[in-house]
Amino acid sequence: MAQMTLIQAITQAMDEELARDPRVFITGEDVGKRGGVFRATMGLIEKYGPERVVDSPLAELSIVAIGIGAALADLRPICEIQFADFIHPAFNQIANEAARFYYRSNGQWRVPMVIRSPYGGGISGALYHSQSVEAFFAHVPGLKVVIPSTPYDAKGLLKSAVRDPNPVLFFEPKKGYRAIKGDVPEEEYIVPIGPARIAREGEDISVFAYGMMAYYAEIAAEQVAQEGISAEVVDLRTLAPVDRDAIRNSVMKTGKALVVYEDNLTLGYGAEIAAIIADECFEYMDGPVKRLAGPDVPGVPFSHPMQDFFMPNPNKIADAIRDLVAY
Amino acid sequence: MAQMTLIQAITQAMDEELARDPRVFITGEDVGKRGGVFRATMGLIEKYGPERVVDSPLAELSIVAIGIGAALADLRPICEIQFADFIHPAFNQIANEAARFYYRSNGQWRVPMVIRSPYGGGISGALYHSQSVEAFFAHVPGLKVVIPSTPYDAKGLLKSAVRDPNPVLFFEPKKGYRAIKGDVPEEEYIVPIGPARIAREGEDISVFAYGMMAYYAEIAAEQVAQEGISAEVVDLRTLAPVDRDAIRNSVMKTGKALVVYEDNLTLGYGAEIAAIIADECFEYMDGPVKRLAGPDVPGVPFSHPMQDFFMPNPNKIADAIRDLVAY
Amino acid sequence: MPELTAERPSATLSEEALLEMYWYMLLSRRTDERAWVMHRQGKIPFHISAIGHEATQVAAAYAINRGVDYVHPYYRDLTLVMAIGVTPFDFMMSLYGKKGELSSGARQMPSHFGAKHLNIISGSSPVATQVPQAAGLAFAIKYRLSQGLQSPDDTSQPRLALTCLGEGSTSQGEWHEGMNWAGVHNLPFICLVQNNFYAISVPLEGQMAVSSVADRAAAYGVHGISVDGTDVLAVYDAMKEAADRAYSGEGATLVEARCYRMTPHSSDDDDRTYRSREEVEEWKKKDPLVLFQKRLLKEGVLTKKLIEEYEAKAKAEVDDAQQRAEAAPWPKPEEALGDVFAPLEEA
Amino acid sequence: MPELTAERPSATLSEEALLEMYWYMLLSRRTDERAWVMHRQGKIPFHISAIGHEATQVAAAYAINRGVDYVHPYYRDLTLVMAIGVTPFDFMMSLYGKKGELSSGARQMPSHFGAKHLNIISGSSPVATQVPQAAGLAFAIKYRLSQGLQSPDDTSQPRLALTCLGEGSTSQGEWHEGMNWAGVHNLPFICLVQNNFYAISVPLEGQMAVSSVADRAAAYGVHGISVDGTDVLAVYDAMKEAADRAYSGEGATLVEARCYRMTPHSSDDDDRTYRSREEVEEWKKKDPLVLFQKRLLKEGVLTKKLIEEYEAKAKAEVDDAQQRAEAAPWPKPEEALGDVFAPLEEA
Ligand SMILES: Cc1ncc(C[n+]2csc(CCOP(=O)(O)OP(=O)(O)O)c2C)c(N)n1
Ligand SMILES: Cc1ncc(C[n+]2csc(CCOP(=O)(O)OP(=O)(O)O)c2C)c(N)n1
Ligand SMILES: [Mg+2]
Ligand SMILES: [Mg+2]
Repeated sequence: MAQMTLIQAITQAMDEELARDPRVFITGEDVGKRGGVFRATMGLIEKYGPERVVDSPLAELSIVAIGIGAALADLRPICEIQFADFIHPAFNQIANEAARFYYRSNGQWRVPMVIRSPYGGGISGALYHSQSVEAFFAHVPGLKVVIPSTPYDAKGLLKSAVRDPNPVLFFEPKKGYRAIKGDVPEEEYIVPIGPARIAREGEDISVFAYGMMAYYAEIAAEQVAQEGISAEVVDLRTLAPVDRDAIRNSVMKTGKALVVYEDNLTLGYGAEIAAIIADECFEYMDGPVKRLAGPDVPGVPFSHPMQDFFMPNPNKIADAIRDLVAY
Repeated sequence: MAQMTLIQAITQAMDEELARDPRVFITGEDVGKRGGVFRATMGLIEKYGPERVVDSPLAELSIVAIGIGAALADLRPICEIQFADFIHPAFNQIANEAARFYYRSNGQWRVPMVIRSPYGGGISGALYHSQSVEAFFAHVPGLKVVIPSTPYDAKGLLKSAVRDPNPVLFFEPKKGYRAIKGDVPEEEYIVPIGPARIAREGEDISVFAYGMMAYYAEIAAEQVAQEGISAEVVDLRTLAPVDRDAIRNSVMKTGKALVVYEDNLTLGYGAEIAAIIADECFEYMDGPVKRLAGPDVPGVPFSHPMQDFFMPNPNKIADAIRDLVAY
Repeated sequence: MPELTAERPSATLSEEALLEMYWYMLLSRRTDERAWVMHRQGKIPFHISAIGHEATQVAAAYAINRGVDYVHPYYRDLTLVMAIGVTPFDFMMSLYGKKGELSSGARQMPSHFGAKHLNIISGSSPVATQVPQAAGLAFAIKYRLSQGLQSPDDTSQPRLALTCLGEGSTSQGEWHEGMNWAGVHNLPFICLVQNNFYAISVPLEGQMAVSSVADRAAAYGVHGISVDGTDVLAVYDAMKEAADRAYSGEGATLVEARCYRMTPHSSDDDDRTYRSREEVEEWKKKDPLVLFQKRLLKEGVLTKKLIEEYEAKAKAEVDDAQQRAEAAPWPKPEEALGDVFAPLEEA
Repeated sequence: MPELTAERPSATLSEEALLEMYWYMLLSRRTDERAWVMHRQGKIPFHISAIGHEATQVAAAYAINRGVDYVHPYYRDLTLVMAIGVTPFDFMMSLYGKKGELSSGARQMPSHFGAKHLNIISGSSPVATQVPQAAGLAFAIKYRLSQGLQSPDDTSQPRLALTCLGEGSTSQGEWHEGMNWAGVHNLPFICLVQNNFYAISVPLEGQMAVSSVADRAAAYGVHGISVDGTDVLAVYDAMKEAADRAYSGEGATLVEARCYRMTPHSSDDDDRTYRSREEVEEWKKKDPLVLFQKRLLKEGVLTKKLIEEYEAKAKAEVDDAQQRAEAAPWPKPEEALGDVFAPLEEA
């Protein structure tokens, strides 16, 4: 086992997949010599050459569309969008195109591609370098949406994504790139897309989260454990298609549900989790389904006091757990 | 009072606003001589000239961006997107730009514009002429999202939208353009953006819907009334910002909630309504919050049997009401 | 191929090929006309037409390696896809939306072509999305060559990607980005713009401030050609030049073929609201099917007798296609639920 | 203005104007350099620099009706906005993110300029989005003129819209659509592309297969000019021509100004990974501030003494700005919640 950061695990996953399958290539802005603005592709152009690690023009829709075309032609593109905030120009290509090829062609044409992008706030990135965009894509049938919160999962899920015959959006909590560390086995492994991960078992309340918020939820669960509160933390990992069983099983056990996400509250991903629980777990509930999320304002503000106000964090999560357990 | 169709009410609203305010203009594909592919702008170019009813190039992002620029310069653009399915190329301009100008400029720059677009299925339009896209935009703070279901509301809300200092997305249920008729007063009136409309009062169950589904819900409520079921139909009308009081008040009265929408189930707009109820009405609920929506497939299929399978309709709504009332 | 520089590529077309091209134009025309009739009879909800574009499309098909090279068409490409192998029956099935219809299993509207076995990519409705995707297909060809996954003279593999769209659709950012990628990477790519001077009701000058789409090639460092799209052989020459450039690694070409949409935009449209009958009549004199027929007659390739035989054969084929499609079963309602995700085994 | 055709527009610039332009270049440079120091000291999280672009930007500001004409800048436009009226203090406030900061109330990152009273439109980060918006501003001007809402020689109203971006950002579909609209509607619009040959690490040839961005003007039927962006007067001539075209209803202009980004892309970047030190050193010989200083010295407009005075004044102003910004209060946390919607009264 090697101890490594989240971003190192991501680089390693790409490195291994490039080595495994000659059809795998990377494209995106500054992925070549620069190794990506976060250094996720560092060293890869030196190893695999500029034909396989391809600096794109500054144009997201074509980064995705080139990926789609290449995937139709049976290559295995990994497309990097430099920040999730800049994925919107490619929205048409992702939502109208990549997502619908398999269905619209009656299963003739498929789009095995990965779109990687760093997301999330808390890094002084303000409105346009902090966005969470998973809810837009989790709403589009035909797309898989994955967000890891540990190096182990990041590597294993990214490898699964590269091998998946469908378009997979792989969002990486950039605040955790270097902050989150963990063990990663030396030997080859994958983590399947689909199942959630019970990050911590508990009896009193279920906390559903993903990405940076899953990491924070574990810290919060540890905090409240000192006070005798037993919180179960469910790291959803795959947001689409979602693991309904994991949600049901946890809530049926605890009777309380808190959903945490850093995106804006309204229609953020947690709305669906709350709606699933409200429908499928009604008879098991000992309290309302609570959501802790970013406020409904058009972006994470730059200045620290406002940014901190916006962002959920371990203390806010611990408070929400206490409140709901006390309900 | 004049009896008119939904689309006639929409045309009339634009006609009156063009007459009222010289800053109001219309742009979009085929809005000029052709009067729009659905004829919503019919007769307006003849009346107001090609400077105020402007055929755009075939390019949605610039239709919206031109509108944004003109709005920044204190004009009042009404931008037509020919089908909601084609709004995605403009996603960046709407979600990253129009929505955030006021906030990002600390209230200096505002974007008083309307984006009108026909949406929804059931008209043999298949994957790309049937989409419901409201959930994407209702998730973005800074945007108002309005969907009328009656000619009265269509006219009154569209006039409010034109006069609103913020970007308003105005989605029109195209299947109802000519199918839905109703009374519209001769005299000037507006319907404020914000409050929901109790389309029908009832005691046993609350049905939340909008657009074509609100129209269908009223029919379904009438059906089940014969069987002694008293269903309250809440036509949400304004999806963002949503009328939480109307939701709470209705559910507190009936104890049962059914949310109907024709978009895909997962993370469709109804997910937020269900999540609000699960949070704020827990103690009043006599059953799970149920959602009736389109299945999670990448589009409404073309062929009739499959299209009918996809679409909610009055019978399916009536069945869902019966099931939930019997819970 | 230095031999070709002296004479026009079209001069090398065999009589057999010329007759085939004529046949596909005719078959497409008669199929298309029948669809209008079916629509007027209320049998089908929608039709969008290739009438007036046949010369351009058949020439494009014959200039490439049909059924092997990647083709990412648009909704007006009936003649193109028929010349590649889509049959009147396939098309009739899509008009009705019958079970198992070739392109989409009746999930999509008609004219959203797609056929894996012919390397015709499945199309969507939002215009111009296919352009950067087709650049991606061309990128894949170049990639496979560079990585030794494909050999340059293996004609059983796609060696270029062809995509089509209307002149109005070049206003989209999608087009710009696709063209730009094709230029930057010098891709084996052909963008065929079928300039029929209208985008539904909006005339050319409402789309662009230049008079030829081919002028735009210069912005991308790609080769641009403008050609009379009603003239089969002229389009063939242009497309052949483009294809040869692609095959020999010289890069991308933008071809503008100028023609006319002889019908309303679609069965939902009424073109009398925005263009004069005189204009339409004027263009009818340039009906590409009539022009090509005359030319082949003059050159003795076609005969009156052959024309009649072809007409009879086309009618029989279209009749048969319509009857079989009409009799075919509808999809099951639950077929709406399939094919959301490809199974992992397909990876 | 036929008088101008004989001589270069820049020849008509007064000494006073030339000195002002020099002053703004200097003030911007010193402010910018200070920001780098502050970043190294860990006082601020981020800085993005205009160093190397000053000549282009100051000339652009002086060619238009500063503070009246619409300007929709990009993140590298520090000199441009300073020449229009943004102060070092305003900028320092944004670097720290202090309460009430001019452009965004400290909601946005620094260099996301915006000032309503100067008709500087609030900028965002996604590149090129400003281009079609600026076309919309220009459209509004033309609309107001056509509707009699504005008179053509009312210089208290905006009479053109200027937007800026880098050469890499012209790869975006947003750019294409904005340029196209400007061409089709013949708008009073200037797109100033500051071509510094890199988009972060990606060189020009990774963005486009043409060697000058101005070549792309032909695709839109707009006028294109390419100019040495390190030469104040050359850029002024080009921009003045563009502005005169806009004012007189002749339409849109695409101006490419070729210059060099003398720093890494931003404080997050390390340009040693992708460009040689030799290249950077070579370009430093074309430092626009030094070049303009030399020229003004030669022409006797500047003197050694004046240079020293200006330097002292700039230092004092930057010192003062930094101190005041450092001492200014932080926003309240709850200020995160304001300004989601404009109140109805504002309609
Ligand atoms: C993104 C998008 N916007 C709008 C439409 C509606 N629409 C379909 S075809 C068409 C006109 C296309 O004109 P052109 O590109 O010239 O092709 P033509 O139909 O003339 O062959 C329009 C506006 C669409 N399909 N996609
Ligand atoms: C849509 C979008 N994609 C990516 C980025 C990240 N990014 C910021 S600046 C930049 C390079 C811009 O290069 P250029 O347009 O040449 O301008 P320059 O910075 O060189 O002045 C990139 C890729 C962005 N801001 N917006
Ligand atoms: Mg056309
Ligand atoms: Mg640059």
